[in-house]
Amino acid sequence: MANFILKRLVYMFITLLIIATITFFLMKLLPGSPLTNQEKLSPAQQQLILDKYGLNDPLPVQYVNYMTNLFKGDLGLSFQYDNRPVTKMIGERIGPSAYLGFQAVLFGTIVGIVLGILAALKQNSVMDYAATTIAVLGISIPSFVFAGLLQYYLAVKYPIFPVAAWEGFEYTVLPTIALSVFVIATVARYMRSELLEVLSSDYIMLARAKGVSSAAIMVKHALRNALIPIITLLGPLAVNIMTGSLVIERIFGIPGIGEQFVRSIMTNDFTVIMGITLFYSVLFIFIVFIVDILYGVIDPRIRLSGGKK
Amino acid sequence: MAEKLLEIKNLKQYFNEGKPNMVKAVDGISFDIFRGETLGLVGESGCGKSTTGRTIIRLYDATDGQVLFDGKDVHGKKSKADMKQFNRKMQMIFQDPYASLNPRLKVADIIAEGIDIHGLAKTKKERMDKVYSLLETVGLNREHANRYPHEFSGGQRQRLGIARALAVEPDFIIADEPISALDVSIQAQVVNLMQKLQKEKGLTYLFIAHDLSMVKYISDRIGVMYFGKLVELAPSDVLYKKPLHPYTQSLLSAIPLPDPDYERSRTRKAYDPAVHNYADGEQVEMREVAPGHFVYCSEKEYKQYKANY
Amino acid sequence: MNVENPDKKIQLQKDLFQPVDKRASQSEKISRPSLNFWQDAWLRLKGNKGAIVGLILITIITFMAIFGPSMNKYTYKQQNISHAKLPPKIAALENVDWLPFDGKDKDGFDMYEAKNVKEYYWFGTDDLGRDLWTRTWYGTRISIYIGVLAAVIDFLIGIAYGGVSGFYGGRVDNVMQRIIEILMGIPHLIVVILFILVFEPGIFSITMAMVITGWVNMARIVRGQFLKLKTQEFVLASRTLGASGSRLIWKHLMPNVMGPIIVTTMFTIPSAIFTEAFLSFIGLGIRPPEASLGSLVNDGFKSLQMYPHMLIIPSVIISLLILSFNLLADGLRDALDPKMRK
Amino acid sequence: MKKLLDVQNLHVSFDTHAGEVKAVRGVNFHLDKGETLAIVGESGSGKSVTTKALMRLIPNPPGRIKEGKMLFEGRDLVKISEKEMEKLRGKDISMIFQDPMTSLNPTMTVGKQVMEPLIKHQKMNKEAARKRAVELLALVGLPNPEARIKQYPHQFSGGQRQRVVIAIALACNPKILIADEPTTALDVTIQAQILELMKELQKKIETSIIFITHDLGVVANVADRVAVMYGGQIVETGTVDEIFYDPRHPYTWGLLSSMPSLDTDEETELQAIPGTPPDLLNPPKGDAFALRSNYALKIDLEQEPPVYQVSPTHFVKSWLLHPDAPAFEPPVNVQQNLRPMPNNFDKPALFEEVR
Amino acid sequence: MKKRSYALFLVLLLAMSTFLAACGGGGKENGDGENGSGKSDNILNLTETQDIPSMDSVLATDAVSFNTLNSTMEGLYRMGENDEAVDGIAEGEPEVSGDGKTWTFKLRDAKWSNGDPVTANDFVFAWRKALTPDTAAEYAYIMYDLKNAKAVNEGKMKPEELGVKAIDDKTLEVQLENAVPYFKELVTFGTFLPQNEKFVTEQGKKFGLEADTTLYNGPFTLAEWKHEDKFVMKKNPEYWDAEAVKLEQIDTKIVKDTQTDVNLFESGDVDQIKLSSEFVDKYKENEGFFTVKESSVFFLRLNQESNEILKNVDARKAIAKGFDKKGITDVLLNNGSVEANFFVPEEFAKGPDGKDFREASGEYLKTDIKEAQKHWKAAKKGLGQDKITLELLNYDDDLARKTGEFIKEQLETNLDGLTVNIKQQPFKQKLDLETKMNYEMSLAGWGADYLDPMTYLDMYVTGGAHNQQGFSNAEYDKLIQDAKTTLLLEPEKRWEALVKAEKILLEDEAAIAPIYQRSRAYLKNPRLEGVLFHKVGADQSYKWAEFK
Repeated sequence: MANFILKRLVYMFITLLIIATITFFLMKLLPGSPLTNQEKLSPAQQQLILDKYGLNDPLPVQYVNYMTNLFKGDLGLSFQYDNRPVTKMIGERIGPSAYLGFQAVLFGTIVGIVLGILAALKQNSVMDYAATTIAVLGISIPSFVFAGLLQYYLAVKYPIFPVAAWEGFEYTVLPTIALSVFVIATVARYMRSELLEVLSSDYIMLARAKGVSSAAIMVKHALRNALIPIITLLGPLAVNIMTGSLVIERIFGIPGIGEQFVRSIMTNDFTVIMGITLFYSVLFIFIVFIVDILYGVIDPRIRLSGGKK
Repeated sequence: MAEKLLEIKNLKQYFNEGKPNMVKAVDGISFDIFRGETLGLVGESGCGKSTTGRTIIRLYDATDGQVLFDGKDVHGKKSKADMKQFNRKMQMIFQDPYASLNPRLKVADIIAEGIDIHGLAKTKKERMDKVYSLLETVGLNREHANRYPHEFSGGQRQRLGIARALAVEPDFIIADEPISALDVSIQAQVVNLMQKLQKEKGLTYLFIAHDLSMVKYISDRIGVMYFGKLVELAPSDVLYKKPLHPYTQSLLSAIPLPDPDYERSRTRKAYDPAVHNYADGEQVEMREVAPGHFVYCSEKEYKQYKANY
Repeated sequence: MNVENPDKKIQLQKDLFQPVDKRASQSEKISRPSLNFWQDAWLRLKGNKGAIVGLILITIITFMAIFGPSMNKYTYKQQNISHAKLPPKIAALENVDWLPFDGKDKDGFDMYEAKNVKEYYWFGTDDLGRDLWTRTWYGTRISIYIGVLAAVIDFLIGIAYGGVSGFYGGRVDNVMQRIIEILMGIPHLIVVILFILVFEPGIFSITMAMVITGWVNMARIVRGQFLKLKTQEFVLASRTLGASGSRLIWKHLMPNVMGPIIVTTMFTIPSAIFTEAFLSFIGLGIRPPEASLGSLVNDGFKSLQMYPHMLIIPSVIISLLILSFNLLADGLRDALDPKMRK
Repeated sequence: MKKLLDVQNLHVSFDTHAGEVKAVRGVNFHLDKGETLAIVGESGSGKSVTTKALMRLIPNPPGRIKEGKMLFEGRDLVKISEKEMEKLRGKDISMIFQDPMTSLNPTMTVGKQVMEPLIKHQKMNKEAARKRAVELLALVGLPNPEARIKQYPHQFSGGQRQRVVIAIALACNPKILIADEPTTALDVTIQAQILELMKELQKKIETSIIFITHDLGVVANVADRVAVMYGGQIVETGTVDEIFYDPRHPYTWGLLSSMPSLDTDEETELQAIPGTPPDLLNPPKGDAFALRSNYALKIDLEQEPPVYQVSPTHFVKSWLLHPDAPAFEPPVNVQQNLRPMPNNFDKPALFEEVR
Repeated sequence: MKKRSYALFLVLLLAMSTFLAACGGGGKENGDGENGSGKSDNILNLTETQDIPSMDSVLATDAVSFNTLNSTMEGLYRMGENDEAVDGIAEGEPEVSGDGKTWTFKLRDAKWSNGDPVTANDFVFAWRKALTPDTAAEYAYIMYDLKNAKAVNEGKMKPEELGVKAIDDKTLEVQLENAVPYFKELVTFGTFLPQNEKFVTEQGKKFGLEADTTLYNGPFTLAEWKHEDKFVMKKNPEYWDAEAVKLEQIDTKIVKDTQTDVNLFESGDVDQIKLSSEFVDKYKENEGFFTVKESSVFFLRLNQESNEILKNVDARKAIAKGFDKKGITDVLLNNGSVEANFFVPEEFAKGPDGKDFREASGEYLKTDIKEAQKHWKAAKKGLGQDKITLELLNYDDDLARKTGEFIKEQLETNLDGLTVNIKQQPFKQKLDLETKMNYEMSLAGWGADYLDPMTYLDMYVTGGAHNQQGFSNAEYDKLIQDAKTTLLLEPEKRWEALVKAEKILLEDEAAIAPIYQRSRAYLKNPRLEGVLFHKVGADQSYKWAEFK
């Protein structure tokens, strides 16, 4: 077990190094420079500023500098927000995104599971169609339209929830709903098909033959087994959602990292792009790792040393 | 009977070699197969009998040991032409009639695969004629050529598998549990067919099975495998009448026969590997107790067997 | 079915009790009609109402995407700024009260009258006075084109990569999987945006940007299937016959992975259409004055409250399109998935 | 003897996209207290469907019990509610499935799975159920049950798992145990152990067993009575001796002669039943077996045969027993074993009882 | 949790059904919410589209920073009504030497928010800091009128050699390179704000990054600064003119989506918003609707350096005259923007006679399709080409996109044989392409840095940093050079020179194709008054704002 974890950690570290390197050079492909007010800068001044940030150094030097700083935990300063350390920026932005994301994943998973169960309980029944339709409908409307409509109808026209801001639970309701739609749809569909498979398995047949009631079969036997594959799905999904959605954050005025990321790409804020990319990668790789460990906990058949059976 | 078609010398097949989960599927077995005979190989699931078959036909590369077919080593470097030649001479029939036929191909194409690969038919018509005659050989008819495997029953599929193997006119066929997935009533069809083909075409079989009564019926000699080792090898009558190895005895005593009176009186012998009580360093190997009757035993046991024979 | 009155049977004619010939050949007869895999799948699909609805909708929308733009005299880029922002008006439906095709805005004010416009714009016009009917269907065409193109390229790369990785296995597979792991660890957004920035925005670069991140999924699926299939007995059988690698791949593996691949492809199309819409949202969408459903929705989004037709029409079509692709894909999965087969 | 279970004219169908598959087409049989009834037949003959119907475990849709009665202690299992059925399952009737590798929940400890019916039907508390579970596992011959109840199924071998399944099935001392090919997936040596165990336990708790198999050796070993199924119908029933030593139906002949015994030598050709089982989507007219039979009569292709009674316990559904039918000799290796049955009637009688 | 989920789920369903209902019926009413209700009278709620990039005045480059600095800081003077400089830390008019190159300012008693007095040295420190190369202040060039400023900025001189010094705590002397007539207005620009040396040194790198690592001497202080979320300004009791400040607090929320902005206004959460053109129709009858004319002029850059076609003056004129500017301002923009037949905007700079620059000059390159077609014909003949393709570089802003699309269509319709391809890029990348002159036509905008036509016209001197399109005209260069130096003391002549220069640029050369001068539409709580809008520097002043 310890051996397994150690080996994985080394792998993860190498993967991250490669990702950092790739991103670094990818960014150098970005056309344009990171200067903020280039419109009005004279070429001499531009050189001055590029010098300040070391952007005039040869690429290998820049790379070595960057990686050296990276090892020291220093992600550099933002270009767009003068002198603001990238680490601090990420630290401040990730909070709301992660909170919202977590809430959305939690809510979406629960609703998705419930819908999936309802659909699977009576395959090809009205309930099944209704649940599947809700699941698919949710992802059939472009997210910004959906979010916009939510805001217009539930905050402006019928002021049940606040329009936008980041000031407390009631402010998170609409963005959570908007974000969770995708989770609901994904989870519900998976849940349905996994449950259908589990429910037709021999051990469910045996449980029924034991006289276990349908409800108990669902709760005690089917759910856990159907959930196992969903964990694999949920890990990366959670990373994606928790690292923020540009659309939702823009529309609901949430100071999150997703919006920041897109903006930093559009404004060539190299250090921030790098920082967020690395942060994302770390999170992603870490979550995948956690999911693997979790697998071992939830599914007794899998032991970490032996791999999957 | 005297001509050796196949010699297997100290064959070893280890999986995951060098890793903690190493499996010694086949652990140093040796035997010969004579031209025109049927050698049965029996044992419990996981004893390595299927792996032996697959290693012989080079679906796996042997970890150690030699397989001499017609005096030539099967393993080791071979040219493409040699390999093709070998593929024509040695064929295999598989266990699962549902998995062994490509569900997307028409029967004609399945059967003709060997013909296509080895260029055995010059025209389309010749190819189809061969297919029709093969179909008829295995008791099916030409209308079946245009159907898909899933439309056939298990027995029919197994016969299609035989037809496919026959298409390249092999000398030697490895039948890997060809009947264990079939119903009793169908098993006889396949076995009869195999016998008939052996007579007509002078085929040699390695017949792998766990159904002892059928093996006894079809085989000239039988080898018994236990945990990767061959523990007893003898002409089939002899094996049934005078099983020497305690494992063989246990195996034979467990077979239920379709005779209620016999069943009422049958007693089962259990096998406990501890009975051998081998001392450390004691030489345990195949020894010929009687002509053609080999047992895996120690020197002490050998004397005992010999004395009681 | 049930036994008839047995007394009657006793008096059955004696000649009925003659032995008949052995009819072994007949006993091998297969009574069901011959169905190959695809015919069988089609039968299953036909039984799935959702999938059929999806299929019909896709057909209709595709038809409109092809012929819709040429159904009136306008082109997708022709502007008439004095006719800007007109609500929908359809000759035959303008007098049906509850339909929003009467040329009146949301306050019931007849914009056509106010602007002295004689023409009918079936879906209204946008803020440059372009005919939305033409633009909507033109945009649908582009969206479907992007979706399908992305799916097809995904499909090709995914099969090639996943196929090689799965077929050769071992060290090759190991290295290729590591590469995929690294790719998965890089946020897709940066790659997509970067790609579009480097190669100017346009249908092709947008499509390629999606492909560049999308193929990984396909490759993983193909690889998984290959790994599973290559130990199947029918593949082993072919190997014992001396089949070459390419024969194994093209005759045995590929036809059998088609099911999951097609399903994945069907899911790729809507997600590509959506990605394009997202790119429009951040201003990197299709190059104007070209239109895609995504760019139309994005344009209309801002006018939601004032000129809802500019949002609702393309939104409804994009939603229907995504919905029907999803329904069809779901149906196909049920129809093609061997797990679901008996 | 009292009929514990009486199945009358049972019809089960499955609706597939190709049409209605009539898996069970009018099955009649009964089970006496304490006896073992073996149902033999090839796959697709309807034997598994019949027993699943008994437990009301046919998934609906696509399956449904179309018609018939299943009287258990006088109650018709077709009619009772799902709730009542739940009370019966595992308590009065329990079941063992074919594949021990898949019939245990992989994510639940073995102990919990054994305890479940105890808690449900015998209203035991957890502690009592646990104790009983340990006893049961000991009873089925699992060594060290105290420790093993905490383990998960994947930590058990196939034979051990089947023992666990048997422990579950026997937990509430059921009146009927349905064993659906319980040993097919096991190796012979393990099979022998399991069969011994079942017989031993049957003596202890006096349960009746319905044993489904296609292996005639196993039938000979376990059965008191045998029902032979073909094409969704029972074609012959009788005591085990009657079936093995005085079979009357050509299908039974075929079954018996297609298996070699240990002394069948290589020169004797096995009597294979040619062809394939009928497709129950379009069941053949008349006698379903006629197409594969060497003893088919013209009438077999026209009309379904009635049931003839050969002895008080021996019933055959075949036109061959009609007085007008020609006298056929059974295959050689069946003939070898033929012996006169003491209870046989002089002449087969048409069986008219409406059951 | 489950219960709540269920409730939320119902809400979701409700939302969807409402949507469907709205689609079917075409929802008739929409709630024009009562604005600004329920909020305290002394708190102003605003939105910005982005966070404050920097509170370090010398590093600030953008509207949000300058706006916030304008509210929280005070320079020598600040912009008052009609863009006239009013007293700030400097008390009364400065003393100007005869050659107009030495300006002396008297400072009043004012305090920093930590209690320190505001001294002349604070200005010296800040200005030197801005010009030190290490600071890499992007707006350093706006100080280039200071003596030695350029040299200092380019590292050729020491910061100490900059023409600014503290005579004593309350007296600041400034040396200029040229006698800039508008210097008083120029120092209202954010880069000229003072900084407390002690505090700045103390904070080091952290200065200007947080509310509490910044020091204030203006009408408000930054009390709370949640990055990317909101910032709160509170009235500064230490401010010298605190009496004039009516508001207690200004809350600014970061909102990136225009729709959300409008929704927030509708729900009464915000008192004033910028309206994008889509919403103008909806709100133009609203009591709180108004438009503000800005100094920004939008135009097409026509790259005459590398593009053969655009080197042809007829082609440039054809393009400049060949599209309907009115359509753009009236239909597309719809926010009070006016068509630009000029480069120096109207209502921007007044000449020595007190009249607007536009009154002194004329209208050039007016939309005239017939003229355009004539020019086009001539151009095609001159070029010997019949089919011409040009690329229009554009950026990812909605208005820009629409403008580009419109112009493309207009030009293609009006000018026979012309194909315009639009290349759309994010703003940064677009600027980069312009700098590299890697474009053919480009949609560009230019806003004033100071209140003089020069801020526009000196762009196009040969080799000018922002020329970026290879325009070169000797006469033009001379006129500008004179206006910058020799004519400084002769305002009328200078004015004439500038008028002439613009005429050369547009009428003779058609170096650029002006499109429109931007106005912005705003929507405010009708009770809100006293917000000032400026054409240079900070966009708005809230010092005098109040709810009536």
